[in-house]
Amino acid sequence: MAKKESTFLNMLVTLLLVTLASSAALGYIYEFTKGPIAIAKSAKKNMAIHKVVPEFTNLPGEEVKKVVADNDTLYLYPAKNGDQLVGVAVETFTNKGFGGPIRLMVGFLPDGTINDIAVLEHKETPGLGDKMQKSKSNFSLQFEGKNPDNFKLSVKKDGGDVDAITASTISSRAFCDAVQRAYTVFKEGGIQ
Amino acid sequence: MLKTFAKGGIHPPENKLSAHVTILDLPVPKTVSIPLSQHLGVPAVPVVDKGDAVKAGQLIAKSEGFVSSNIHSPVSGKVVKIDKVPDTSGYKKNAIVIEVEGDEWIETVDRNGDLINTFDYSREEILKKILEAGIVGMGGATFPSHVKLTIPRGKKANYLIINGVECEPYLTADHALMMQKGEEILVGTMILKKVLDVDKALIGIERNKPDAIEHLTRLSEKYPGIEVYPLQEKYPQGGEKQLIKALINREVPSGGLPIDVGTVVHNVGTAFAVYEAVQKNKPLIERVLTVTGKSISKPSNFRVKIGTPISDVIEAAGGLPEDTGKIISGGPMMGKAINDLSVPVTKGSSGILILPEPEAKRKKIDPCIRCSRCINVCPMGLEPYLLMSLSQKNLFERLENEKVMDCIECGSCSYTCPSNRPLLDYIRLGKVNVGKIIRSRK
Amino acid sequence: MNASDCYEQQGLIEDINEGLITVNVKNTSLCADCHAKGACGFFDIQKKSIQIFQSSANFKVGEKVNVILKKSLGIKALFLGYIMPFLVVLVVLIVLSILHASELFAGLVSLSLLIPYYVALYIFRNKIKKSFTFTLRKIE
Amino acid sequence: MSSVVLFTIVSLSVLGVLSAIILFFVAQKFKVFEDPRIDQVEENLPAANCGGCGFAGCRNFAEALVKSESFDGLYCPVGGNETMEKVAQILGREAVAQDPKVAVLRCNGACDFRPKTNQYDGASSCAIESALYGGDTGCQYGCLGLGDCVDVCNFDALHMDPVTGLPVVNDTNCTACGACVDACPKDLFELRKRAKKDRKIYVACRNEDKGGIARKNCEVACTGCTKCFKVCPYEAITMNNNLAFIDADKCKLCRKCVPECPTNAIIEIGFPPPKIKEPADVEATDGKTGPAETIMKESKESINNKEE
Amino acid sequence: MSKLITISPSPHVFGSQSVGRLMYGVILALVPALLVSVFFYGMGAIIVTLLSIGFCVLFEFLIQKFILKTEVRISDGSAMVTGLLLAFNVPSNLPWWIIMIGALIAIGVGKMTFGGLGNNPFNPALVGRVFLLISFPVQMTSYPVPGGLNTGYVDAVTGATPLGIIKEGLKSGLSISDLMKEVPGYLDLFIGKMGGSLGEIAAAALILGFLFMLFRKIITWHIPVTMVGTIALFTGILWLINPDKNADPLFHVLTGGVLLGAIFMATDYVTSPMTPKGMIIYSIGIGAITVIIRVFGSYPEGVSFAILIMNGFVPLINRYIKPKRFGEEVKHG
Amino acid sequence: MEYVLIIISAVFVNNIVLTQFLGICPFIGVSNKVDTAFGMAGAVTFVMVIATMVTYILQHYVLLPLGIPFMQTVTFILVIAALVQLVEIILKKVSPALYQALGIFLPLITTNCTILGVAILAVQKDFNLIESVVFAISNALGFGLALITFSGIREQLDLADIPKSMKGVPIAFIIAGLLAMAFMGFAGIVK
Amino acid sequence: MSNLKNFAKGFVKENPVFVLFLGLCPTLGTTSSALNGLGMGLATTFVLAMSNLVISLVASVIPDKVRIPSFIVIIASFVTIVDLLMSAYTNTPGPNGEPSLYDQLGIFIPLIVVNCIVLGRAEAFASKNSVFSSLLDGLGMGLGFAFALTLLGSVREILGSGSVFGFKFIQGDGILMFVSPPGAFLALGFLIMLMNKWKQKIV
Ligand SMILES: Cc1cc2nc3c(=O)[nH]c(=O)nc-3n(C[C@H](O)[C@H](O)[C@H](O)COP(=O)(O)O)c2cc1C
Ligand SMILES: Cc1cc2nc3c(=O)[nH]c(=O)nc-3n(C[C@H](O)[C@H](O)[C@H](O)COP(=O)(O)O)c2cc1C
Ligand SMILES: Cc1cc2nc3c(=O)[nH]c(=O)nc-3n(C[C@H](O)[C@H](O)[C@H](O)COP(=O)(O)O)c2cc1C
Ligand SMILES: Cc1cc2nc3c(=O)[nH]c(=O)nc-3n(C[C@H](O)[C@H](O)[C@H](O)CO)c2cc1C
Ligand code: SF4
Ligand code: SF4
Ligand code: SF4
Ligand code: SF4
Ligand code: FES
Repeated sequence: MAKKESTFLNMLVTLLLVTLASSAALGYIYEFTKGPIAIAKSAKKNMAIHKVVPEFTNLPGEEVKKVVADNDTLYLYPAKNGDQLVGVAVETFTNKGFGGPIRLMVGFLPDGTINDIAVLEHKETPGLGDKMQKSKSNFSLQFEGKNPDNFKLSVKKDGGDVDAITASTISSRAFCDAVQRAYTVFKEGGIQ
Repeated sequence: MLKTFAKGGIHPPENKLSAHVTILDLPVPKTVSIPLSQHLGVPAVPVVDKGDAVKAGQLIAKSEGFVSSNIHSPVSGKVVKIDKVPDTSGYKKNAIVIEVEGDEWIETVDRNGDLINTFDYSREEILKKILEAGIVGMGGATFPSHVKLTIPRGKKANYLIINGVECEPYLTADHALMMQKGEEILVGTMILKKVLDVDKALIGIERNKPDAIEHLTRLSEKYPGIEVYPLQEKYPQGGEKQLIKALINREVPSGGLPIDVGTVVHNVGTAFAVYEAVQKNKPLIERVLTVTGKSISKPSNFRVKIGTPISDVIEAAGGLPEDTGKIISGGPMMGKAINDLSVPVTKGSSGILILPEPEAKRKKIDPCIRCSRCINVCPMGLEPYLLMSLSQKNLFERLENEKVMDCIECGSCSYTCPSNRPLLDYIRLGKVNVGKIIRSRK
Repeated sequence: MNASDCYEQQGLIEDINEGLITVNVKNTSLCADCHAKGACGFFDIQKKSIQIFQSSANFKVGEKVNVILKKSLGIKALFLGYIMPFLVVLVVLIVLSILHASELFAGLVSLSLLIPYYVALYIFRNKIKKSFTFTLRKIE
Repeated sequence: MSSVVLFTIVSLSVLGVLSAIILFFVAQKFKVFEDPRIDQVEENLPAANCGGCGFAGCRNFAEALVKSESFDGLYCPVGGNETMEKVAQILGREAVAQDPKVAVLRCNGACDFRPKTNQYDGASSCAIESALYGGDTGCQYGCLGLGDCVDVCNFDALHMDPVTGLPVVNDTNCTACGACVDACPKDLFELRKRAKKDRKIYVACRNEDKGGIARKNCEVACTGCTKCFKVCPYEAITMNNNLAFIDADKCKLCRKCVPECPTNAIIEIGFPPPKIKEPADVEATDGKTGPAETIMKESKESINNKEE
Repeated sequence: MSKLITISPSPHVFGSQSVGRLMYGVILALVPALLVSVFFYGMGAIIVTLLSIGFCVLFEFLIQKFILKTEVRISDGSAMVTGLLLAFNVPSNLPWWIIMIGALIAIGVGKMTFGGLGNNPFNPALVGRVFLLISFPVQMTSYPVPGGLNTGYVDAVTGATPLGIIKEGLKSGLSISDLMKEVPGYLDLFIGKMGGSLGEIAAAALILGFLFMLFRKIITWHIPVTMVGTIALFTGILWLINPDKNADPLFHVLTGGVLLGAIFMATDYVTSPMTPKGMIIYSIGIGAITVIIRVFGSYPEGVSFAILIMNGFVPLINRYIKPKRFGEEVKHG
Repeated sequence: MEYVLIIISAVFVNNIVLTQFLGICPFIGVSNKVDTAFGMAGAVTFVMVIATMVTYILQHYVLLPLGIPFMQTVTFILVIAALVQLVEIILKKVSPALYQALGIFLPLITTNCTILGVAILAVQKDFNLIESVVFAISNALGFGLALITFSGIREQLDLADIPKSMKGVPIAFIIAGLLAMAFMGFAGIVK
Repeated sequence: MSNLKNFAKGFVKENPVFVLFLGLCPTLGTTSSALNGLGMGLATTFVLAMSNLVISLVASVIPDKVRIPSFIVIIASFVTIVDLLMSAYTNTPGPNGEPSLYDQLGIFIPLIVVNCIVLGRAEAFASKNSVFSSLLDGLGMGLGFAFALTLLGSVREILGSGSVFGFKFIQGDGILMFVSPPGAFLALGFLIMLMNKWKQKIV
């Protein structure tokens, strides 16, 4: 095909065709990926819930309960296996972090025992406060299987039971603060 | 606080070894060679030929154009050749070589040493005498004095400044001259005042010459309108821009001349030469210079015929010491090193300095550590470290913008640099290159 | 003229007509310094011609020259061309939002105010033209 | 078709058309594509950006080549005729061949021939030294040996010979860009026509002093004796200010002048035999004989050969 | 004359200052602070200092000799100053390999990549220090508690710096008056009995060094005085506004690296402006940024960062703040 | 107050060049002269603000209502490209003298990733119109700050003896790294 | 030029990052680990190859003056496609809650559209060459880009966290600076320097 002259009409037509083709293709691909994208998105949240509570069959996202505290919101996701409540995942926060707010997902068994904790969001210093993540150190493991009723959620320096991350008392304190807040809310109204 | 200029400056050890030595007349040498270019401007043109007999004081080369100067024979004898001879420029340049025979002078010169302190020539007459006597600035720049004294139209001088600062270490010629020919200098100053039509003449002298200050102050009482000012010791106070700043707190604008701030500056030697030219009809054929150095046996001040080879002068001061490392025509800060003892004394030679071996060598160059010492000492407010690197990288436009042409080449920056950087060497090179560009633009 | 107060651009004289010299300067894009500009075609080099009234005695068509613009004029151009319209948009936007106009309205109105701004520039174009003077210098 | 696809198509098409209109105007008013030949030409230039052509860089030169009507005065000394030929092909023009040139140093005042009379101790720059004075030997015309020329040579064609204290031109690398010619404050470099096999005969001296003085300061100085001038059958030699000069264009390399010179100031290079010694060999000798002297010997030897 | 005479352009006489003398002067001025440090931190201070100097000089030597293949000029003392100051900026219990990395970064990245002495835009010792702080935050923020001459090296008991205590306390909502009880008193702060980097603690010794350098004309007063003044001024204003949340100016000046930074690091010739006016602008900048970081930032101490940031602005300062040229404004007096 | 936070954050803490890595190409490429850097900063401010406003309106009043936010990339780039060119045309038509002066003063502004990046970030951060504009301005300032400081250092280094192998781009990256490191000191000023 | 050469030149001789210095933002922004670098590189490769392919197909019928806008639309479409695909299939967080690849690459995916290499190749190569060689060119350039990103990512990961592609080989942290922004600049600076030296050696 020969190159078209750059007349105004030619240009309009070409561009129209190009845009038509592209947009049609894009529209189609969008339709095609819409499903997987949505799944991936919801899987992201569920993933965190999945990780912190035992196996469940319901859709905790549908049954979420919001509790407002300290100018922010905690989310309680009940996890049920059939009709049986197997645990509650609490999305909690603290503003006492070293680098800014920290958001955690704390999984409680129905009796209030901490099952697991996942860090959703933090801005702590790499190498210091970021050791609260499971992938970086064992710090958060010490909470597993502890019930805050008989495990004091504050660092040893402040008379609690938690071993702080080396050189990161502030982050450790903040972590405890977030877990404590989750537990309080869980206690107050979490258990259905 | 004594007066001094505001910014920069250094105070190197003074070493004024010959400070109180009386000026002696050096015997007339056997041959003299008189360079045709002893002044700033166009070289003079010889008016004698090989074989001609000349008398002392006779015109032998005529000024060529306005910015040029007459040259007279300092001796009587025969012209043996007009040829290239090494001079202080470091190159061989045309000179008239005269073999001395007898001591005949042209008749007009009054060789009597008595002071004549009255004159009543008109300004034009004085200027003409100065022009004819071939007087140039004795402060080192050798700028023809009649040019300086011809005030451009539209400008007016209000001060005459006489430069008795002599801030260069070692040199004492001006000091000795002020002590011995004080009154003549003052008369010369009166003459200059008349030419310039100013009421006030200021004589600036650094306080390391208290006797000269005292001597001239006392003498000046007789001469109305002349005032002597003691100044704090600081190099380069003798630079005319700095001296003007120190004395009357005016700054010569960048690229400007002293006359732009209503002044004319002359060296005490020039004033003396003017006195001799006007009152005694004596052209500029001899000058006072210092021969000095730590290992010179007799540091002295001599009155020397122009054209005398410096070897004669050094001989008279006790000969060249064993440990000579460097021979400098002028002072240690601005003088020029020379490599040939046959180089003649010229109108601008203010001294001969012999540096011993260890002092002659420069030290190893280190990288610039940006200590800003060079900036702090630069009397012109320049940034020598920057100028040097711009010059090394051939960035002429930036050099011009950084005002490289304002540098007075005082060398304070090189003196002070802890890294021994050859700042002035490169700045000078930059000035040459930028100067070329500026000229090509015109 | 002191070079530090000026910008310079190389150009080629395209035309000389009764003292009106037209010079083509290359306006290089951001990628000017990039040696891969040959590989990159993003809105590449454009030419701009500049008209200068200057005695044309010394110049020939096809000659390379430096076009010199005073730095203060460059800054003025920057101001008129970019900063001022930016301020206009910003101020109007802020005023409208203080008045609680809807975002769409505020946004569109403040953007459309660029039109009168440019119209104003157009009206004053001759005045502007007078204040922007260029000088030519030969490149040896 | 779902509404999303529909909206996609509509919105993008609208935008596409709008930008088409805008960009149409852009194209109309602004877009001046650079002549693609400039790129092509530039690709064929040596990319040395040395300025030997008189332009700021290879690209500027390429532009000039493309824009000009003929190649008058446009020549890349670095690429030489070959490059100009290629460029001419691209532009469909006639290349003007120029004789290739090479830099020669018109001073042979090695340390052995030219005793030092003083010691220079300023900044290490020929320009600065020469501004200060004539130099650290009796000859004020000769090489100062601080290598300003070496610094500016972009082609690694110059290096200082530590023994002679003189720069040595590497004929193979030298592109005759002329940078050294401009850099030398003593004006010692000359770009001479490259003859066959890089043979050359030239007066390696710039000393304008009278014979005796020149000779006293440097053993190999041209004394201005005019012997060579008289012997040259082709009038290739001129005398000026006590100095002989051989015009490379007229010189036919007959070598008659070479043995005439009483101070061996005329240098011949590239003539057989013997072969030119590698500089490495020179260094291997006890360090006293520098290339200059080697050259001298060679010329003497070749004289002998001829006489036999 | 047996020897050839020398010819060179003017001037022909020179002052007596040299790079080596300046650098060794700085080292001498730092000795009192080192002694105090040894007094409080024992062997650790000596080991860290020697290691740091050793590594810095070694790296400078290796890079000059084998990588850049230039003249080796370790004897000019600048690498030693860098090493000493790097050591002064780290805790006295820092493991040897971290010191090595710090020295490599300081000399290798901070100095030699730019061509060595005189060319680096950023203060090498601080480049090394901040690099370590970000890379090894645990080790770089665990300061030994001053325990006298026999405090160990790596086994030292660690604690917090006064600034760290304040910062942490404020974060947990305590007030200054409470916290002041936890930090050492002013006399201790003045003589250096507190936790901190090994060279920054001894205010008295640092000031002694300052006087020595002033006397020897190694530095001028402009940078140190302006910088300390600015910090005192800004913290003073904050303190007056809210003494319960902001420590007083004296505390701010005596703790952390203010004095060390002001006297020895901000004054580094190479990375500070060339004119007095420029120096004043520069040190006001350092002071202001230090206070901002200390009060609002997450780092308890900001001097190092502040100096590095202002180092970045030095070329601009030099470009716009020129010495007053002679004859610039024509005065007719 | 939140505007102040946006400004401080974008200029110092999360500087667009030094920590967000946007606009590196012009940062490395055009930052040789301080004068040009100043000009660039001014021009980029204008373009960035206008581009952000237009894309904001596009996003919120076209793409979102139509349910096609995935068309963001395509539409934004088209709009921005056209806009940049449009400004040029208008300037040229409206005041040739001004246009010519700018031509000598500044390099052209092309659509680089800063402009698109800021437009997209403003949308991602859920800013309202004014916040978006403030965000754009502060990023332009941050860009300008980094560019100007950087060009100052490079101008100075032009006179220094950088080792040969480091000359040019490598040293530029080292400087940028050290500058970025210094700017890390601002961490935490804005939470 | 042979097809092979055409393909290979992107790796060393005309490497977009180390030699041409193009697309520096993603290079710095996405190389905190080797895997991220590789991911970004591959995403870019896809766009490059596909847009080169399509453009070389249609270039001959597009009038000169709308060339650029058409190319932009085509490239942007492929970028959007990558974006959509990645948000669908690479958006799962890691086992320990590390952010997904899609999240880590973040804004740099849409910004592929302004990456000079993409448009540059379209203009300079695809619009003038055959479909197959354009595809190869795109693949070569893209893989060269990916190679550079992976290399930088690996270096940063090794130094910064003591691991490559997530496999840890030392306990604890590495030199954390290398995983933070300044480290990206420093590492790239020294890599380019080394590349320069190496290239000089092999030439
Ligand atoms: C650069 C730097 C980053 C820091 N980051 C954190 C952090 O992320 N989390 C934290 O708890 N402490 C951090 N700190 C340390 C605190 O300032 C404080 O020193 C520490 O929390 C208290 O020390 P301790 O835990 O050893 O008692 C950091 C300190 C510095 C200097
Ligand atoms: C080119 C030139 C022109 C000068 N013209 C005048 C002049 O017209 N009037 C004047 O008073 N001095 C004039 N001077 C002399 C200078 O003011 C000055 O006295 C001279 O250069 C020596 O000064 P120095 O020794 O401080 O360098 C001129 C000097 C030069 C170099
Ligand atoms: C750095 C410097 C130092 C100078 N020192 C002196 C000095 O000590 N005495 C002096 O008479 N002239 C000195 N001059 C020369 C003066 O600037 C000026 O040329 C001279 O006083 C003019 O007088 P004249 O024309 O009579 O020589 C110095 C010049 C410079 C640049
Ligand atoms: C007064 C003074 C202060 C210095 N401060 C430092 C410093 O803070 N850090 C450093 O690495 N070197 C310092 N040096 C040494 C030297 O200047 C430094 O290594 C250069 O920056 C290297 O180019 C200092 C030197 C002097 C004279
Ligand atoms: S720059 Fe010139 S005027 Fe300034 S100190 Fe140096 S020599 Fe003197
Ligand atoms: S005095 Fe020397 S070391 Fe100091 S700034 Fe000037 S040139 Fe540099
Ligand atoms: S020797 Fe001279 S002419 Fe030859 S390449 Fe080198 S600088 Fe150019
Ligand atoms: S030839 Fe000229 S430039 Fe080269 S070293 Fe000799 S004097 Fe210097
Ligand atoms: S990739 Fe070039 S500016 Fe960002």
